[in-house]
Amino acid sequence: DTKIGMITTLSGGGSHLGIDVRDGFMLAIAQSGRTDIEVMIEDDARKPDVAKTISDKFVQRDNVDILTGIIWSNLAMAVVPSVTRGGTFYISPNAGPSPLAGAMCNENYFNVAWQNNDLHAAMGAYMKDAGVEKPFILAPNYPAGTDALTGFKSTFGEPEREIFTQLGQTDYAAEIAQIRASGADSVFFFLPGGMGISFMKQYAASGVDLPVYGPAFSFDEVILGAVGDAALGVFNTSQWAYDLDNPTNAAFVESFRAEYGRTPTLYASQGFDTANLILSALEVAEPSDADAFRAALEAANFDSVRGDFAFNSNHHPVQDILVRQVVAGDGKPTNQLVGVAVEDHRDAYAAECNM
Amino acid sequence: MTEVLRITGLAKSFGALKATDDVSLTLNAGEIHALIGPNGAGKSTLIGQIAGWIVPDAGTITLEGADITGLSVAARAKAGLGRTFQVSTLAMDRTARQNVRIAAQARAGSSFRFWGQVAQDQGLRDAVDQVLGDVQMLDQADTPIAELSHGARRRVEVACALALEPKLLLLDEPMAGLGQDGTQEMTALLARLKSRIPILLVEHDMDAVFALAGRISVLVNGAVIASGPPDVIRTDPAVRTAYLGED
Amino acid sequence: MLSVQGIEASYGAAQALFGVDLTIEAGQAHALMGRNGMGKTTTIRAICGLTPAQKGDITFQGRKIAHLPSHKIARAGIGLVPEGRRCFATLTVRENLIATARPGAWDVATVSKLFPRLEERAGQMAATLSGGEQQMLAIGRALMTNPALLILDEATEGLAPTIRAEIWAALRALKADGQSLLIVDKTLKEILPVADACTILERGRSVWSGPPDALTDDLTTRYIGV
Amino acid sequence: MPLSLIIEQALNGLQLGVTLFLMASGLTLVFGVMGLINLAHGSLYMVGAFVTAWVSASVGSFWIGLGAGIMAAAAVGALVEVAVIRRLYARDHLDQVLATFALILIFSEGTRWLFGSQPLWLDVPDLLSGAVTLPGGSPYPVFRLAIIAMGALVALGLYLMISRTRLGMRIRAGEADREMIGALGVDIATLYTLVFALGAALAGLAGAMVGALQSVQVGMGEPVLILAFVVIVIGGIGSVKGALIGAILVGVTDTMGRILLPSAFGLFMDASSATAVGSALASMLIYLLMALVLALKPQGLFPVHARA
Amino acid sequence: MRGREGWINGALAAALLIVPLALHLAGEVYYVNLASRVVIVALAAVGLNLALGYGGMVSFGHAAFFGIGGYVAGISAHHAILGTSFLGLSTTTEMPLIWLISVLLAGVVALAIGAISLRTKGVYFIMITLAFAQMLYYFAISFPAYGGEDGLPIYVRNTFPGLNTFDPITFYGICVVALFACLFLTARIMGSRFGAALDMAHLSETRLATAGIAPFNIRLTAFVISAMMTALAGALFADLNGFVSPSMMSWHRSGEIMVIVILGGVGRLWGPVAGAIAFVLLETFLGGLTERWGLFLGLILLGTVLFARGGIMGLIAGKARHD
Ligand SMILES: Nc1ncnc2c1ncn2[C@@H]1O[C@H](COP(=O)(O)OP(=O)(O)OP(=O)(O)O)[C@@H](O)[C@H]1O
Ligand SMILES: Nc1ncnc2c1ncn2[C@@H]1O[C@H](COP(=O)(O)OP(=O)(O)OP(=O)(O)O)[C@@H](O)[C@H]1O
Ligand SMILES: CC(C)C[C@H](N)C(=O)O
Ligand SMILES: [Mg+2]
Ligand SMILES: [Mg+2]
Repeated sequence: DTKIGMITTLSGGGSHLGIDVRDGFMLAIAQSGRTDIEVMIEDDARKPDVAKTISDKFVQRDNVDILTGIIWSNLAMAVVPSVTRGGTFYISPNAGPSPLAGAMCNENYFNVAWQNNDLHAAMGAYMKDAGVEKPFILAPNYPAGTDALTGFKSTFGEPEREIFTQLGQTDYAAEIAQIRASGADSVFFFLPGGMGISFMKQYAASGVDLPVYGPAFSFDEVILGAVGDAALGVFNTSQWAYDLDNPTNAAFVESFRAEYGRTPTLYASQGFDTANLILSALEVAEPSDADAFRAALEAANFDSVRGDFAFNSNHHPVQDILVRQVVAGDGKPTNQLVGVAVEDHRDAYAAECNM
Repeated sequence: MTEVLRITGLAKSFGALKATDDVSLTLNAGEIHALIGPNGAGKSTLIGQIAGWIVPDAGTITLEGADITGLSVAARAKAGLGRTFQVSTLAMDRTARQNVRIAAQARAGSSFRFWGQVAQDQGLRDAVDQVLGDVQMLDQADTPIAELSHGARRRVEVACALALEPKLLLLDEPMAGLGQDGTQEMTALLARLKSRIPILLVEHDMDAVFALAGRISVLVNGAVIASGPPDVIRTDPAVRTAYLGED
Repeated sequence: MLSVQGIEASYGAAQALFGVDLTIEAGQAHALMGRNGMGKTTTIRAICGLTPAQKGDITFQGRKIAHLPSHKIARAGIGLVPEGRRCFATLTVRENLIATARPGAWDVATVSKLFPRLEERAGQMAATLSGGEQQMLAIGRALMTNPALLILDEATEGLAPTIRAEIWAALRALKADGQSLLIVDKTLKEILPVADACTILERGRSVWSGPPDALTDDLTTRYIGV
Repeated sequence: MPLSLIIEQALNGLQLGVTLFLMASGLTLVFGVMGLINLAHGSLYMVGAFVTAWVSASVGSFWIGLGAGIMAAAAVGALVEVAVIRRLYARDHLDQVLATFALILIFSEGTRWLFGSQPLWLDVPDLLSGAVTLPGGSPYPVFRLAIIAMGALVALGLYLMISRTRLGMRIRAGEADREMIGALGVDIATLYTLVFALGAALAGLAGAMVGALQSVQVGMGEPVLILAFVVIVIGGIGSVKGALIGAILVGVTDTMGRILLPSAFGLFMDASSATAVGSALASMLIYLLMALVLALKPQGLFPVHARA
Repeated sequence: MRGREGWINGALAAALLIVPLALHLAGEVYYVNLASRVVIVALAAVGLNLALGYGGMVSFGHAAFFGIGGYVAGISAHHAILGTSFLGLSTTTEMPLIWLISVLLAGVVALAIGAISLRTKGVYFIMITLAFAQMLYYFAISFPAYGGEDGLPIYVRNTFPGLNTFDPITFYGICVVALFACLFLTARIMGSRFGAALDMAHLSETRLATAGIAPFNIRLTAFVISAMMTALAGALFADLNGFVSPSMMSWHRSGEIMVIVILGGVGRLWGPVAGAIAFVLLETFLGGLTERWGLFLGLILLGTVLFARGGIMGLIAGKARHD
């Protein structure tokens, strides 16, 4: 039997991310038909100390073979290094902080989603091409937020103004006042989950009318559903889209909708891919045979909903980054695939990683 | 006659109200000096200033010649000022012994000793028994204050003050709430004490005051209007109108 | 007007009253006497519903009140000047008077006439009043509820002789106007002239009841200690 | 730094202050006047927000939702008072802390049970959506202005009630001596239930308004609760005037600090550290303010208790 | 210590010695660590109990001291691992030294906080201690060098001369000795002259001052000692978890330590131990039984306040005796 421990965020403002990762993951497990896999799931409430406690419990009491599920990079930084050093596999369905891709990489750590900088870097390039000159950029102050702005600037260059907000912040009046006063020509923001909803709603009510851009994290289907028409027309970058045309994806979207009655977000796709990666490796080796299992993971021998998928030398994906636009949907707005921003993107930290 | 306490030109105002208005008085060894006056005359305020709870606006207080005006409450107590309160301040769910012991322990030196156990300290025990005996409370020494009668509590308060081996006692209405027999007991107790420890006594019970006091000062609107032996005060017309009334 | 029959009451496990009987006729002043700790205050607390009687009956103006909550008893017409004054410390003198006032002959003006001192201190916080001033306030506050029966528990404690004389005069005047009174006070020589009847308590029991002139020296030395 | 930014931030500070005041006023009644430490006051804020969000979504009208939210908070408040709080007035603060801490757990989990763990989203009503142009020329959200106006009204009403009416005197008297006020004919138990419910209703109102602006989620009341405590302690516990002034002081200090400090640190640090240090210092700022006030005036700015 | 309370205390002590050993022999690493957690939380509460239970100082900010202990351990380990120095000082991974620094630092901070806070009374004291703790909390958040809001992992547990601290049962042994030492110290202090003065400072400040003992000094000293014990618990907690974060200083944590003291029985020597056992076990096992554990924990706590005055100790051992 294989034991998988999933630590993810199921409550609070970040919960729809964790819920989609979980649902995508469990959908794949269910579809595999395997009954010898036990998945234990616990809510970290987006708190690093809680995540740490849960991981201790999974490792010390339940002897799990594989850990997965963490959404937020600050939690990942608290949990992953000691877990992987202790010899347990950690497969990230989401958080991709730069240290874990570079200097602190580990042979037992894999990221199936992206490295944190990726989508932002792609958006920086896109905005530059689109002729944006003076963006106001903002992100929460935590590892993924810093990565986001670093990624953006790596392709765009210096913005008009950059500020950091608090993780989990719900009132953006001060930021909006600064945007209004800044003389910027546009806004780029990375505010995943509830933060994005609060920001967009308040932004729309503020009377500021600069165009906004962001990664898919700021415009997933749940956020769009809550903010309504305010986001119509906005462009965002993603490594996946539900209307991405490949048979694996079509089947995934259809079965996810059938199972859960909603359209999957990118997080669901990441959870689904993560489970399928693990399943593909389990076909080849048991986690107890660590070297063989690792090799099987590295091979990434599964059908990704993203089409082509491969691991870079630092166990992070090599993949296309897409551009989507928010359009009016059936009752509420939705994302539509409009093109590819970068093909076969590789993250910027692989060179720093030697394992 | 040696002078134990001297107050000179003490003044205290609350806003426009002069609660203490240039009061001077003395307390000599071996005497009970009573302070009487109408309600709100400023007696408690005066006691408060002597004990250190209220900071005077002007004036000085000397204890056996030493100026104590700037000292804190605790420092004055250490210097030899014992007092009781109009409303009981005893710790209700501790015994009489425990309440008195605190005072004895302060008398016997620093309280910043963390190791030795007070319960085993024979010296303290003897000191406590001594004063509890003085106020005839030995038989109820281990009863929690909450279970004592009003009169008994008053006596424990006095014992606490005595345990300090004070140079003088400040008593604010010690008879208040005591029944007639209680008042008599308290009067007897104070009469016994006065040769050892002089007392500044605030009291509305005139029978007790006239029985005990060697000197009486009358406070009206914060100022002393008369001072002298009981017989003189009793017949002073100003005092009669302001306080005693006709009887 | 008030009839108390065989009440018993306790503080937690400690029983304080073991059977108190007491009858007050309308328009009379009744003195409740006894040494310290004999249960006078507890009897009053039981009447007012503060320490409810566990046994026995209390009838006030024909109505059984033993099991009513205290505010209902008060509204039925009992006004209390409690032992220890218990003014509302954080309210001003004036607020203390009007917070619980009920319409009737006593109002701020009449109380101020009785205690001019209170008028002088009208805006002062009750906590900073002198002991005697607080006592006046407690009496004034009870009067302002215009009770049918006024209960005074050691209401002259801590008052200057002149003021006491005034209060006793006021009580006499009240009685003359038909006010019923229940008085606890330690000074016999002041209470007896006012009282129409007395009850003596001894260890939580009423041991004697009768008019003041029937109170012999023997009784007073035995039960009151004079 | 442009003047328009300062003005807008001052308004934001005012709006935060007013929201805090709505919480703080209820707390100051319960805590200051009734003498009860109620850590669960934030839960009532949450109840108001959840019920408003839920009813608004099902009925389709914010206003009906708001009414329901306020009423639900008041009702829950009354229920809690009768079932739990009533037994705690006579106890010391410790028992109150434990009991109301337990209530937080119960409310949080109960809300999660009823409404799920995910945030609910509430839309600002059409009437108050969008922005108006201020006299100075820059636009400002109508809804935030509405919050400010409403807070001012509540403040005035409460101030009059507490300081000018017999009801207010009785409540304060009840805190000073609960038994005695009963013995003088006031049904203090019912009165307290009503006051508690009023405090709860105000918290519910605050929760609903903030919910519409931000989000409605379990635990939303706790940060606000702590700030509200800070507010009433700065203002002087039990003083409605103090709560108002304290709230505005805290709101403006916090909001201004949040933009001024990071930009000040930005002059000699990189953006990420400047935000971190600046905004954390900004969050410390109000506690510094509080410590300073208490160090100088141990009873807060407007002490009501001059106890002997 | 006589009567029923003595028996209960003995039983608690025995349980703390025997149960973890049995778990160790059964190979239940996780539960041995859980026992360490109980003991550490109990230690923090024993510290608070001195101020709150015996001294009547309701500190709502003891998590600050808990966090100080934690951060001393975390920062030492952090530098030791990276081989860097702290303000030019080389750091240590020796627990005894870390404890000493934690305790001293917390003492100094408590002296400052106490000197200001003890000027206030009652609810103001509760709130000003909370304010100071919040300041430290935000300071920890703001300090990016040590992880800021995200916390600071301790990848390698600190060491104790002659012992293998990685071994869960050894580490438990260290914790339990620390707890017993602090309990003994508390008992001694409360029986001493200082303890008598502290007791009176709590019950009747006026009485104490009238006796010539300045209540402020007594309180401040007790507050400092109390903070030191809690800081020691914090240092152990950091090593147990291998992680320090500002949440160690949050008001939630302060509330939790306080709840444990109250739950166990305020001002009872072993109350905090009983409280910690009950609280941590309830949290863990209710958490295992139901997702809604918070609801049930809340109900149990509520029931305890409403129906068992004096907490667990009050419930089973009756009213406290003072002699
Ligand atoms: N803090 C204060 N603020 C304002 N007025 C005060 C304060 N303290 C006392 N007073 C006033 O000062 C006057 C003197 O009060 P004090 O308590 O000294 O009187 P007293 O002589 O002891 O009276 P009693 O015999 O009634 O106890 C009183 O009128 C009182 O109201
Ligand atoms: N709160 C209390 N808890 C426990 N016992 C009490 C309490 N109050 C009074 N008692 C006890 O009840 C008995 C009756 O007390 P009560 O106060 O009724 O006496 P009293 O006649 O009014 O005395 P005093 O003249 O001193 O006012 C006494 O033995 C007293 O010790
Ligand atoms: C995209 C976000 C939801 C999460 C982010 N990438 C992180 O690592 O924290
Ligand atoms: Mg006086
Ligand atoms: Mg009495």
